[in-house]
Amino acid sequence: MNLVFYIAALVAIFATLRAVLHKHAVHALLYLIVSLLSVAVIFFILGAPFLAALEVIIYAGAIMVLFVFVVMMLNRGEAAVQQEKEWFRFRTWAWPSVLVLILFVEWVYMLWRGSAQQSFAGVTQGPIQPQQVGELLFTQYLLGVEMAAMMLMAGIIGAYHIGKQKQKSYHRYLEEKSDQISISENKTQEVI
Amino acid sequence: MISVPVHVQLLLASILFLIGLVGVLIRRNVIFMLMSVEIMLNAAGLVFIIGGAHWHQADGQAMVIFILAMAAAEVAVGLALILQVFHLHKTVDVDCLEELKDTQS
Amino acid sequence: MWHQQVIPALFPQIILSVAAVVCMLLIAVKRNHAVVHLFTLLSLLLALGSLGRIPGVMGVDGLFVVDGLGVFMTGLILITAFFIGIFSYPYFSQSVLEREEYYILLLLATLGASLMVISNHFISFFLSLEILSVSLYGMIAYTKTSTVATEAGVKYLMLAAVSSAILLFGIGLMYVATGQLGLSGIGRQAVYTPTSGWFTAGLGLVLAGLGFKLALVPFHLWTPDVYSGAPAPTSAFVATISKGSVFVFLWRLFDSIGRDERMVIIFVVIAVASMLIGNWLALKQQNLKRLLAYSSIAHLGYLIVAFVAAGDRGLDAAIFYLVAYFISMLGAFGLISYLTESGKEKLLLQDYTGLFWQRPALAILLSLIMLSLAGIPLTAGFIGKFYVLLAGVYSAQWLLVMVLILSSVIGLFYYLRVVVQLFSRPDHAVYFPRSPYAISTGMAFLVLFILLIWLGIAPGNLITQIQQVVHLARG
Amino acid sequence: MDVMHFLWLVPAFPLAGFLLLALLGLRLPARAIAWIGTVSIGLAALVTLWIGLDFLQQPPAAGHYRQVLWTWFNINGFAPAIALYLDPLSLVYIFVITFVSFFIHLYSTAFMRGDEGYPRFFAYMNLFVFSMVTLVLADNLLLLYLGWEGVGLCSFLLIGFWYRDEANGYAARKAFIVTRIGDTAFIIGLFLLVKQFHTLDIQDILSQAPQVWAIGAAGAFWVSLLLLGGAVGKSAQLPLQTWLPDAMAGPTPVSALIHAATMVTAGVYLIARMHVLYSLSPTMQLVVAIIGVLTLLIAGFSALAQRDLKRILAYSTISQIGYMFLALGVGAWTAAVFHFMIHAFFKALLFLGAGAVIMAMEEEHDIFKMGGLRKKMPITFWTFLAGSAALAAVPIITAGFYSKDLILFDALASTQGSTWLWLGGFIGAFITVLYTFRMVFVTFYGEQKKVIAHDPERETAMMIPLMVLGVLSIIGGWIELPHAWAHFTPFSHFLESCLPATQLKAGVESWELWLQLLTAIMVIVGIYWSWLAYVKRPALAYQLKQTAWGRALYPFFYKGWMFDQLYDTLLVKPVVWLSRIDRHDFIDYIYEGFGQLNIGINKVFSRTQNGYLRWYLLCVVGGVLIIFSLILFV
Repeated sequence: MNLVFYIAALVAIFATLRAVLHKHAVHALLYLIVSLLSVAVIFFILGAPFLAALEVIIYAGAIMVLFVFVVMMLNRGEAAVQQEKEWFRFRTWAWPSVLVLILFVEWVYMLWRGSAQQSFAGVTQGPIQPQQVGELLFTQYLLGVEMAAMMLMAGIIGAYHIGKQKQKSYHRYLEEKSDQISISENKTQEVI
Repeated sequence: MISVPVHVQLLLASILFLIGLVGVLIRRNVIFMLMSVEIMLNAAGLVFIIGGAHWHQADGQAMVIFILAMAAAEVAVGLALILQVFHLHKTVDVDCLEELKDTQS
Repeated sequence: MWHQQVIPALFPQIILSVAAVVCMLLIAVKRNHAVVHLFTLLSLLLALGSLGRIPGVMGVDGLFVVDGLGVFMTGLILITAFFIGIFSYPYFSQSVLEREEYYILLLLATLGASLMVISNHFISFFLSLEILSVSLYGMIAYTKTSTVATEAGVKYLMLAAVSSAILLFGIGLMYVATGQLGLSGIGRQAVYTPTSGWFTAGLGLVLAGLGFKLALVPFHLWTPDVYSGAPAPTSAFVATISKGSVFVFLWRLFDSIGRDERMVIIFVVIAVASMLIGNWLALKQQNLKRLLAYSSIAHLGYLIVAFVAAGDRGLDAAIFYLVAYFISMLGAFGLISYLTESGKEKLLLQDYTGLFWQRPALAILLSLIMLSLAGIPLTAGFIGKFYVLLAGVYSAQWLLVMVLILSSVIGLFYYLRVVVQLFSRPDHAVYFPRSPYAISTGMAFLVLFILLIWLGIAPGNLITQIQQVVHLARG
Repeated sequence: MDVMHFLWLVPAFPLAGFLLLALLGLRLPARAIAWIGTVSIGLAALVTLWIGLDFLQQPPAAGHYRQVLWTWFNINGFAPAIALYLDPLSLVYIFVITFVSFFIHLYSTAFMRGDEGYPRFFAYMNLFVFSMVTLVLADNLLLLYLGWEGVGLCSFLLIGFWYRDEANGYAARKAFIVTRIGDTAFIIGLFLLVKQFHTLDIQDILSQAPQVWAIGAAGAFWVSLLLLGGAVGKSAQLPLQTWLPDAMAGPTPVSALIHAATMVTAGVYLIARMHVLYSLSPTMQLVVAIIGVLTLLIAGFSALAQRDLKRILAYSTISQIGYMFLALGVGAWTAAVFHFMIHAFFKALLFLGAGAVIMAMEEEHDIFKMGGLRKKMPITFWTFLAGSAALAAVPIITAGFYSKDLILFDALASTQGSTWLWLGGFIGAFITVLYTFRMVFVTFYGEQKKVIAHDPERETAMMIPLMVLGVLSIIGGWIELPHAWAHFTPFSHFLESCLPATQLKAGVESWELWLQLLTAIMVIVGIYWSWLAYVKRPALAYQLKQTAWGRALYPFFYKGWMFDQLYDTLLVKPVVWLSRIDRHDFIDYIYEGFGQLNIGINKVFSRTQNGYLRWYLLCVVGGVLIIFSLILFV
């Protein structure tokens, strides 16, 4: 199983890198979905089968589809790719990358130092079943679930208000965009 | 089940997180920035899964569910905003959003 | 877990949630600005009325702790939200957009804040933070046809999302290190793993995330842009409630895990930087909203002085300071929203030239607010600043005390500049609109005015209240 | 019924006046405004008089009276009370403040007539008086600080009263910022006191201090140094004196108020009030004396070179406050307070007189464009002359002689005095005579160069204050006669319960008469020289001034020219040099530099607010990096 972990990890890192660096938005999104799938595999290995499923369904499924919709809605074809290329200059990425690299070094150093003091044995007790998660959610964290509901409500209202186009079009075709938004709302409701 | 050390697992989460961070920093396209944020949130979720597995608790997984919900809400509003930006500016270039700044006198 | 006392303890939050939903239904039935406005104000009052009369410190599911501090802050938040609600009406009446949803978002954001101040668990904290943030995205970009509001919305959303991710990663690391998500549990564990790299790294990340919400240097850059782009009532909300509630959680967090020496150093650095840089940035600012934003950065720096001073005295000082700061900021942004003319806010200082000669009452209020922010005696701001200074002196934080005084001197300069502007004669006739909805706003201004003076001259009552609250918190 | 219970009325009347004027000022007719403004101060003065008489007849048992109005707040046992404290020192101060202010207000009713800011002016003036009275009557340092800041705020508002003119606004800001620098030191000093004594109650501190600190203790040194910083700022002493000459930008009554009754004397009050701390730190006391001497010399020389009537008076104020500091520095506490009182009379008089002259001359400030006013404005002339004589300390007949002579004597004869301090004071006194009579002669003698447009002598409201203050400048000194003449010292006797008597060296009593004789000769010589140079041969004086550059070896002993020669080579050049330093305010550069520095920093940081989201994000990452580095490396 260790091997699976390492392979999934490598795939995740590679796919994420591609997703971040790719010039074509749809390709990048597909890479991102690959990355999310491999993270789901890792979830599974780490004893969280329920979350692995949710990761696939909600993240790779619903949320990414939202992205695809928007990308397609703003579809600007090859011009966009060309523009991305242009934006992607050395000047743009050099300094941030250096900074994050330094951060990475310190970060890893701290994690490593922590590991020396922490006694651990890896996961041995077997997976945590969906039943346990559900019980927890609907007992101790019941209020949390309610809060999540309020948060989603805020999200829906915000998205509805901002996304709604002002002018009432007289022509059906011009209403295209607002339709798209109502689709995004539906997606959000699915998440609930 | 597996015997990968916890800090290696955390290393994976950190790498994913920092790739997301780099993405936010270097992309000028707002959609890509939002995607990178999703990567970061996902990496944070991974940490909770690692923690849950490490302590054999369901709390970590509960937290990840909440993170999923939050990511969804954020993406919904974020994409609506991106559409609005495109509507107003005819571009998704984040560097075009620089109307609000200190004017040098 | 759910016994009879829990529901009364959470009444304000429950009322707010129900109100948000009912508000949505109201809008679904028929759009009417005035009705929704009144409903919002009424439900805020109802929530306020349901506060209090709790027997003592009460935990709820380990997620919340309803104690004196929480009740006091909930009350403060509700009152502040009430004022923002009042200011919203004239502001949005002029808008051509649909205005009613704003009140739902306002209620939800208030809900998030009021949940945060009683949060005692990372899950409840995270969720309340997100309720607050997600509502704020909508509130900031509410006037979506304006390019600046949209820009402010995008900036706030991206930065808030990134900082949320950082915060989450930090919480995750702390969770891996301790196996706990509740603050008290983490506090217990932190004793055993004080130097664990995971734990400190996590704490550092949490700090960065909270620092963003509090707009402390170096996480402050969004503040002026968002304040100046967002509708004025929203700016008021971001400046007051959103920061105050996060500050309370910061306090709770460090109360349970202890103020480790290295953390104190970090806070000292942040406080010094915030006080100085905030004031420096405001020095030559010509845009009133940006000026207030910079000033709020400095004020949060002052609050961190109280935070570092710690203890009951520090908490008293911090809460009093928050009250004074809330009043001043509310008044300032209230005035800006009141003087907004057909959706165009008066942003530049020169727009306010000679306000005194046309609307003396408003000009006097604004001057008083500026003096209070500057910490001139006989205003609430002075007592607050003095209290904080005293806390710093008693805990021998000399560096912080010196910087506080020095930066106050710098700050004085720009606050007075605003005052001077109000009293100078304009070169050409400037017209300040008389809003037809002036009665409630006028009353609100009057109350703020009285509070500013009253808390400056006889703050004893409030101080005693706060001291009792702190005792209840430690009960 | 105890009269003392009405003490709170002394600050309450001016405050009520201020509130009335601030709230209703714009709607009231000018007459009502003048009434409210003046009567409120007048009532305060009457109450002061009443209380003062009562205090003299039946002094309170403890020698002081304390009135607690309410407790401001209570923070962990730290509970500053809003309490008034009346002892002989504060009684003298409120007496001077209310009475002199009353006359200034009365004068202003006519002087400011027709100004569009009439209500605003009186509102600010009342607030000014209120702040000053609060400062003086404060029972604790916090309330004192409130009054202190209030005074600063009012001076800012009044100096910049005619804010349309950019220069006035500049002067107001300068005054405010320069005094703020002192205030910063002051407040740090207050915090040290809180830290040490856990109270801000003045009397508690003064009684505890000798037990906590030995003489020369570091704590006493630092606290007194910081308090001195505050005093130096408010009282316009070296090195923070630069704001006062520019503070002339305000209306003339404001100058009278600032110079005579309120603001600048606050520093003297503070040191006199906290004298115990200074007694504990002999080093600091010496510093106070040295600051006093240096200031009085530099300001005196500067005054000699001025042409603007009000600037001459401004420098003379700095110089006279320097005398008070000198007195404080040598432990002659009562002498300082005595000089404060007398100075308040004649300086208010001089400013009001100058105001009348300037009004008559249609806003002309240059004394060399005036002249010959003696006949046209007799009341102004005679009262101005009385004030000038008091300033120059003309022996026996003026009040200024008694107070200044006491200071000079103490500077030499006190245990802390020395020949050098005395010499500085003596030279200063000589210069005072020179510039005072130069001013009088140039303004009132010679030929008239300008017609009087609007005769202020027809304004009764302006002439009454001049006459009353003129009388006081003459007779005010008789309440404290030199020891050498008679043992008639009711003033210092009155103050004895709160300020210790001056410690004299052994066997110095006999010097006093000789010193007085010396002073008398000096004054007469000074007046004679001034007369020679500016009345007898003004043309020659003028000519010589023009040509002296080219003729270095001008006949030195030539009749009547000697003074001008001396003036040119010995005084003018150094004075020009000194006053150039002063005029360009080289100390200002430091403050301006501070301002520039802040603005520069502002620019740097302002550039970070460039509006680019990705840069903001980068800063967030930088912040995380900083936090991590602090965790790792600290």
